Amino acid sequence: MATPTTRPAQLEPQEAATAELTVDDRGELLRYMLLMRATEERALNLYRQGQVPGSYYDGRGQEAVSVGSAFALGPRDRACILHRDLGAHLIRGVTPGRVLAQMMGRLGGVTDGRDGNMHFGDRHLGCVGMVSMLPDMAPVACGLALAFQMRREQRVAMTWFGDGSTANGQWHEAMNVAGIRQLPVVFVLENNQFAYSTPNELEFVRDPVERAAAYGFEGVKVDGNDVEAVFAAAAAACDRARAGGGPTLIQAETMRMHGHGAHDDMSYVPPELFERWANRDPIELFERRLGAEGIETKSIHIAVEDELERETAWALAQPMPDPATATEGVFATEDPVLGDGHAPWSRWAPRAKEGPHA
Amino acid sequence: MATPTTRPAQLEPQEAATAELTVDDRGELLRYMLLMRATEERALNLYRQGQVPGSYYDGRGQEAVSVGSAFALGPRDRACILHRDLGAHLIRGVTPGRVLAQMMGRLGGVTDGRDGNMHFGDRHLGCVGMVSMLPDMAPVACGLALAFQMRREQRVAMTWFGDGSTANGQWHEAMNVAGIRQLPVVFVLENNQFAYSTPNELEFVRDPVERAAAYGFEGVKVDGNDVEAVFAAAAAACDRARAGGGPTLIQAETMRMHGHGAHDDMSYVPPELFERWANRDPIELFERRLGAEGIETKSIHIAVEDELERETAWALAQPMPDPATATEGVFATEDPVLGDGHAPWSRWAPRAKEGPHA
Amino acid sequence: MPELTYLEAISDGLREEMRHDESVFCLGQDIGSFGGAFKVTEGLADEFGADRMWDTPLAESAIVGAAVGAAVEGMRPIAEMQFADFIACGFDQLVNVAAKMHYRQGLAVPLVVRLPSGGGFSGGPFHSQNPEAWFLQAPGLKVVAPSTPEDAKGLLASAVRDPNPVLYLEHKHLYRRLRGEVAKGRYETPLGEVRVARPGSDLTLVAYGAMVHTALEAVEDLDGARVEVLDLRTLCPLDREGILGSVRKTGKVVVLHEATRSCGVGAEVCALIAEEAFEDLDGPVVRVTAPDVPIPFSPPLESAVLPQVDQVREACRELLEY
Amino acid sequence: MPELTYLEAISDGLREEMRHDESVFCLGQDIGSFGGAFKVTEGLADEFGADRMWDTPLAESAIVGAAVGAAVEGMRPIAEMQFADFIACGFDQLVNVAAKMHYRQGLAVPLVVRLPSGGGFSGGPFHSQNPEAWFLQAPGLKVVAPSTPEDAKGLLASAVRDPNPVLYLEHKHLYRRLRGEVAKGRYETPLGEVRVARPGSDLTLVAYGAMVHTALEAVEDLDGARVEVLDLRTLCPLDREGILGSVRKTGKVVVLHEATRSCGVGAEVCALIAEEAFEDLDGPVVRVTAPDVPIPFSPPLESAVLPQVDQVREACRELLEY
Ligand SMILES: Cc1ncc(C[n+]2csc(CCOP(=O)(O)OP(=O)(O)O)c2C)c(N)n1
Ligand SMILES: Cc1ncc(C[n+]2csc(CCOP(=O)(O)OP(=O)(O)O)c2C)c(N)n1
Ligand SMILES: [Mg+2]
Ligand SMILES: [Mg+2]
Repeated sequence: MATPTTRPAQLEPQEAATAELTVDDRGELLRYMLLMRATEERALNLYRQGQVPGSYYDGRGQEAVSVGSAFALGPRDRACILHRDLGAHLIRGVTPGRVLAQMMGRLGGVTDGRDGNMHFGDRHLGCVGMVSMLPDMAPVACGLALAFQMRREQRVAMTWFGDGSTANGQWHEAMNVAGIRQLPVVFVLENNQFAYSTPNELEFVRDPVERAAAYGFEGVKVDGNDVEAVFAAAAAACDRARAGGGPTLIQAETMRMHGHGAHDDMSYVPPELFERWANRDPIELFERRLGAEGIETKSIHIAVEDELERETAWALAQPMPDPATATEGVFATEDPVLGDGHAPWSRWAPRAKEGPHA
Repeated sequence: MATPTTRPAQLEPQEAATAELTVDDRGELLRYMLLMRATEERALNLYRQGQVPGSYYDGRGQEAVSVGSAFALGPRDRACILHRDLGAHLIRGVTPGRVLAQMMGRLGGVTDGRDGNMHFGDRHLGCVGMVSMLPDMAPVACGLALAFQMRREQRVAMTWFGDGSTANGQWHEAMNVAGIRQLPVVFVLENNQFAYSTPNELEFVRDPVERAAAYGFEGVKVDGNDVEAVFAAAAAACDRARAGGGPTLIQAETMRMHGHGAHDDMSYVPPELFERWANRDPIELFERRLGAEGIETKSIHIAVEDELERETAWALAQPMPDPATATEGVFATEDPVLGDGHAPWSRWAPRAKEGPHA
Repeated sequence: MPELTYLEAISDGLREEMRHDESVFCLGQDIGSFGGAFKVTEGLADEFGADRMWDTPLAESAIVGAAVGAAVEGMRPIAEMQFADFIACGFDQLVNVAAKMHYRQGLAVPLVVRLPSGGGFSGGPFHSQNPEAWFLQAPGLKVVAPSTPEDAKGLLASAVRDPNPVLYLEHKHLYRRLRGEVAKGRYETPLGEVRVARPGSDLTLVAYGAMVHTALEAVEDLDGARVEVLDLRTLCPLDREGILGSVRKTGKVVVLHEATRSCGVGAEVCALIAEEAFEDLDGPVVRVTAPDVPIPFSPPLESAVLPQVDQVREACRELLEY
Repeated sequence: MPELTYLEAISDGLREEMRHDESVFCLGQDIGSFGGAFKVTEGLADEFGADRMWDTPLAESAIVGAAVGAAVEGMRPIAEMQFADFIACGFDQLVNVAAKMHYRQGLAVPLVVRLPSGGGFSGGPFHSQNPEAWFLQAPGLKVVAPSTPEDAKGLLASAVRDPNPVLYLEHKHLYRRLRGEVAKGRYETPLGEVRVARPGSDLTLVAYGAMVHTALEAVEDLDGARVEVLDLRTLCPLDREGILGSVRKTGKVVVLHEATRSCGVGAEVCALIAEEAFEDLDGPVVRVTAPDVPIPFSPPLESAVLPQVDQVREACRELLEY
């Protein structure tokens, strides 16, 4: 039944070779992108209705990056997911309702109101939640990979960061350490052209992907709006890492199609630049490709819409946390609990029969 | 009277072209290397005699790097000098006696006993003293260069660091920022093969000089035991910086011929490696070259020996600081005082008639 | 005198300093044409150019380190952390390079680091912190925390002119909620002097930053008690005499801050009083602070953690009755 | 029981933990075949291999960050800072990532960071610091500071087994100067409990780390006064009841530490006492600490700054006479 994809552009042949996607897999890729967009649109509405306290950040336009890359992960792999990468959370198994509850600071959200926005990770699903300081998860991902390497487990740690983060010292320390120990870690650099209002020119002189070679590992650049290209690069990187071939830096070129946060009107973005990327919407691009191959996608849209309605209702029914619990849990009394995540790619799991929501 | 040197090996022709050394200049290079070695030998003796509290670190075998590079600086340039670079201090005008007093924690030392070892810089001579945290002076040097750039002054900031320091996040942040703003800063990377006991293989996968291109500026590798090669690279880098051409990373290959500190027996250094470099002593190499050109150096040796005797006597005559002053000066009451340094290269100053000790 | 918000007062102060002295410049993330995450620097890039309003990359150590280098070369850099929380990423340059420079080698480092700090608006664990106490354990740094628009401008001027590294804590929650009269032109509010925000003789309530307003609200009508509210303004160096003088008069003291409890500035103030004014004390030295916990995001949790007016009132009342 | 130095006790503790549990490993600069800057880890690479004794590059954030990642995956990393002073370079990973992990997402981070700290041997401003107080202002971190070989080993075991990030301050000046009996095999000294280093009833002298020995020496013969010396052992969480119980008994307290004064651990202890034991106090709560100044290099300056036996004796005597 497996239908190999056409080889994505911009990748070395041998890298794409390992990544086989079935028609169902491709449907899943679309579904997760749609689910990410729908969830974020819903969250933005809730924000505008005053249901989301604090600020609101999303990954509009970047759906292909987080979905394409996280889709390559196996259940026992681990992920440190960043603020534009809701798709990765969904793939690991976080339900949209929990995301919405998280944004609203409610119980049932991933952090039960302790943290907000995208600052979360479900430890039961193999995720270590990001902190705001960027890119602090890069060294942490190295530590996860170090544990795998020391225990001789064929597992991978994946983490994401933006173009802005590459200027930070922790980025360098992580890259260098990953190279020296040839750690099984995959770094996904989401170049969405800006760090808040700061354009690439003020962040670096040359593409950070070029640094990978100097750190002693592979750097590949992919079209971040082509979900299959991102997937292929990620799958190749994961395979390499699992085989003891060390880290990979994947630079995915994309564009942040919303403001840095909901408060940001993006006045600093040149309209031509915005237009150019608006014509390359990752979901539209992918649907067009699927359509050209005669693959039906309407049912996926309907399923996602239904799911979102149910999930939103669920989220809105969650209570706020009890103030009396505010000081609990500063210290742990038990050892780490890091469970396995969902891994919807058909390589990892037989397609679930009950429906798309694994 | 100016006798141009033969062009040093390992450098691009256009880079060496600017650096003209007279015979007297070359004598000065030798003199500073001898003075550095003699001062450090004396300090080590004082340490062994119990006159130097705390630890003792030196730059044995690395004389060509600090002397060759600092010699290219002009008086109004600024320097953040590191722990293997006594030669640079001497060139800026710190007398050996003050260095010895510094090591012994006495008044008259550069920090009057406040700090020890090589943790100093004479602000009156355009130096900002290093801190122990490596390589914290790299961002500071960028800040000095930023001031020059903002004020449109044709001045250069130079700083040094070891191979080990290149693994640190601050190194990266400084390189990246220097590249983005094309700051007039010269980075001298002293690769002495080890960071304490840690060999290059555990510090990085590829030579850090290769990273320079990715940061958007020149990286050059020189024989760090050839004082003229180092000088030529530094002079070219300074010229480039002054002309608005941005930063340079000079990787000088050398070897730390003493332990990390006086307590360290270097048992981790493979004897062959040590031997190989022992045969390439920078002072001997240079004297041999001068000798082959018929240039006399004996008088320099004698002058250095004399100077050291006088300076040591002076240092030993300095008192210890008064404990009552220990809590003074935490806060400044006046604005920064950063004076100009000596610049013995004949480009900067007519050769002083009175003798070699400028 | 014009009425300005706390935020406008800071902007105004920055503009005055930059007009007054060419060597003053700003650096930080998005502070240039974007005007900063909170729009404090809005318009400054237009007036002073991109060079004096450097949009840096995301690199706090480089920001602080470059500020140190520029400062020793005679510039007067004002670095902005996008949130005070990010100072943890530039920490080493502050506590090891900037703080110890003058003591070690007599070289002054006139820089200011602006720290938009504090919570109260669901910023969560990484956008609500009050990191001031760390810097009292790093001799060589000064720390100020204005509570009014007037002081915001005046303390900024003093911080910029001071030859030392000064951490300037501006409370985000006051930015647009607080207005007050602010004199035009340059003026300086001296460092190291408390302000009596409300005079009194029955109890001294010590606070700083946003908590000064919580304090004032709490004691506005406390069964007729005359509570003196001290606004510390400068946290380092502390105005020891200012504090002790008030306590000697009242004999009772509550210390209030938003930062977490252990080893906070409140601990220092209490220790100072317990040592130097013991004989004048008519009751325990009481602290009202956030407990030792990260600042949670969700409103009910956050308000359970941050000191509230009622809590302060209750603490004062209890001590008054002691 | 064998007599070990303080340093040998730490080494012994590391060896026991690594033998006992395969998931325990060490990382840091030069800790492998070289055995660490102070030779604390000497021999461990021979026994456990280079993989479990990782000679890292000079990158403190990566060291702490990698330890966090490995810890949440079920390893028990022990990171070494070459000197405690360098923790400023890995600060952010500790206070923002490690400290807040459990509160935010219920994920435990069982890591230990060893901090060779303290002065007394002309280490100068960058090799003599005592950074413990910073971490009390970063909820979620535990902090221990053993003063004896016995506790050095026992607290290390507890720190390694604890599911939280623990900062382990080992005082360099005790390494080879102090010997004591240390039991063979594994044992744990519980976190959060003070030790009565010397019982007494006239005055409580609170100390930790190397200063416990200064304290004991100072009160050995104090005109017959019975001074109780409390060794805090754990600085976070503080043993509130242990401290308050002693003060309630004696009514007088001197708090001693080597770290600088403002917002130090001593400030917290004094504030705690001034609030919770006010009624039991028979005199001011006195601190003996380093003043707020970087630790100078030259011996006469350094000893003027670090608390000396005479100073402690004088402070106790004065308070006893109060
Ligand atoms: C260490 C640190 N400094 C500053 C910030 C404030 N900040 C939040 S997001 C952001 C821009 C990040 O840009 P980038 O890495 O490109 O990620 P993007 O938001 O574009 O996905 C900044 C500066 C931060 N989060 N961390
Ligand atoms: C941030 C930091 N971490 C650790 C140290 C401890 N330390 C002092 S020197 C040194 C090795 C430095 O190696 P390198 O940069 O190659 O300089 P070298 O001494 O070889 O000249 C280390 C690890 C330090 N000084 N700074
Ligand atoms: Mg970006
Ligand atoms: Mg080296």
